[in-house]
Amino acid sequence: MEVYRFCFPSNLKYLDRVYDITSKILQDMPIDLMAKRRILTAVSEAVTNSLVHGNKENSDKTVRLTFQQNDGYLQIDVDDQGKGFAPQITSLIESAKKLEERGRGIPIMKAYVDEVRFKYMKRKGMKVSLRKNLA
Amino acid sequence: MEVYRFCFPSNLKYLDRVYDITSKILQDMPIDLMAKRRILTAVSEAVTNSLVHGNKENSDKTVRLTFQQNDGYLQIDVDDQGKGFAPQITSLIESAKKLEERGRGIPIMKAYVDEVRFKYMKRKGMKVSLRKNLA
Amino acid sequence: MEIVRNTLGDTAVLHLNGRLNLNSSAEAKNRIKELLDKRSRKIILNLTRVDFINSSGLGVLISVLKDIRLANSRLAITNLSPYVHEIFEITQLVNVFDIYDNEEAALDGFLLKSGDMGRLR
Amino acid sequence: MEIVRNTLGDTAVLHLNGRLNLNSSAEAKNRIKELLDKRSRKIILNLTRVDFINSSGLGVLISVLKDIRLANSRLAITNLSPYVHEIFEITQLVNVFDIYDNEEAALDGFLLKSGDMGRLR
Ligand SMILES: Nc1ncnc2c1ncn2[C@@H]1O[C@H](COP(=O)(O)OP(=O)(O)O)[C@@H](O)[C@H]1O
Ligand SMILES: Nc1ncnc2c1ncn2[C@@H]1O[C@H](COP(=O)(O)OP(=O)(O)O)[C@@H](O)[C@H]1O
Repeated sequence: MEVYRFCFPSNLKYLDRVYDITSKILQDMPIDLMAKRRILTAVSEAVTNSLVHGNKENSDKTVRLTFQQNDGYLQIDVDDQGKGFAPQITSLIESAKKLEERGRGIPIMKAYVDEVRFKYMKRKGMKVSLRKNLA
Repeated sequence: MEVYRFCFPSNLKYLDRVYDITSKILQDMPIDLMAKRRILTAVSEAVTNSLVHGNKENSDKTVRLTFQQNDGYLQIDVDDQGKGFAPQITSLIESAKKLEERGRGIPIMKAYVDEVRFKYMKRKGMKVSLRKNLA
Repeated sequence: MEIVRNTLGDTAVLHLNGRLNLNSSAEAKNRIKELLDKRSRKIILNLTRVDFINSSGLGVLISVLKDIRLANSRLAITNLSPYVHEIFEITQLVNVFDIYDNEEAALDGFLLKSGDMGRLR
Repeated sequence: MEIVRNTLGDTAVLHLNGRLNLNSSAEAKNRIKELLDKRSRKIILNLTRVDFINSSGLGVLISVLKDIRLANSRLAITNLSPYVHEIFEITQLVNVFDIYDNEEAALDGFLLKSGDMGRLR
């Protein structure tokens, strides 16, 4: 099994690094280009949330991004050191109608990967897990 | 502090993946291009040894590659699950004279980074640590 | 994110270049608003060189749209790659933005829908 | 690792393309030896498109060199990028291989050092 893990301080500049490295990791996986872009997008949403909402951009706090490729699926975990949260259901139709500038991150994750799970890890922080089935 | 870690099965095909990902990680570091190529080379030597000599290309065994960027230096650890070894001193001059086909990996590591350390981790395997001072 | 401003007749055309994520969004939003002075009544955002956009980038575009609407100006978005188009679809923003294949089609769109047609009545 | 064979007069020229690491080395070694038939007396390996080489790749070149010497043929290596040249220096292999800036210089080198000069004596 392949595992890729990056830990980085909570600074928005890492969004570009995460993008570059995620692209590289996905590069050779048996997934078509469009699916790769969707995964990249879902990862960017989860990492943005961990940096901003979870760790409040406190550069002493770390975000940990882990890719595990198994036979049947790719699992991506994003761990922060924040207080966690209870995800609400938001409607993209409502957000569009109201011209909301925010609130589309989690719905985009859900649209772009096969499974999104949220788990609060006691005394550690939030874990968001994205799972993409492989053909 | 940034930490990047990859774990992968002991198969030579990962040498190319390691190269790609190491390039990406080094990309934005404050190191000139020539130094980046030297680090890439040292990493390839250490990873090759872990795959071949350490884990004997047994794909049930994992090689773990970790990059930690600190203020003063970049540390790269390569961990295998092998029996370890006691490094011998080999002379590149002798190897050249004798047209040896092997035995240049460790000397190249030493030439290309600021510090190379070998440590046997009990019941785990060998850890080779490469350190490159940053300006 | 690099943003270049051109003019097509009386239309301001902004070419966005790069990734529109939360790391670039504040700067992109300021730049776009800066480049759109009061006199821009018709505005095209050409996204042909946007390699990546996520919800943060969509937020920027919505903020810009709201400003443009408040100023009674008009906005068209053009040249969406399939990937960028998909995220507009999934987020239902295809129903919010006027989206065209290219700048020419957007200019036609302005004509067709705008007061310019009114004069013909 | 892609390897293309050309001919320059009576010299076989192999262009190596890609990374020469332990993942490509076995295949590269076989390909090179396959492409060098018995009649190749002068051989140039052009490394201009070798992006990466480490000790495994150097091992391949040494193995090829030994074969060529055993066959009483001659080998020149050309077009080393600064990075590739450095690893030949560090490993002292600049003293083992005949290294030239380009194929032309290698051809001159063959002339200068070989029996072809002998005929002039
Ligand atoms: N890792 C996290 N830690 C804490 N709160 C989070 C986290 N991720 C998301 N949230 C909460 O969920 C809300 C919705 O997230 P999202 O759909 O991504 O939209 P946005 O981030 O634009 O608000 C956020 O506003 C935040 O309150
Ligand atoms: N990770 C490792 N585990 C076990 N033995 C090793 C390891 N790395 C190196 N060695 C030993 O050290 C020797 C010298 O290594 P090196 O200088 O890289 O040359 P080469 O790998 O070409 O033999 C190897 O042949 C091997 O016996």
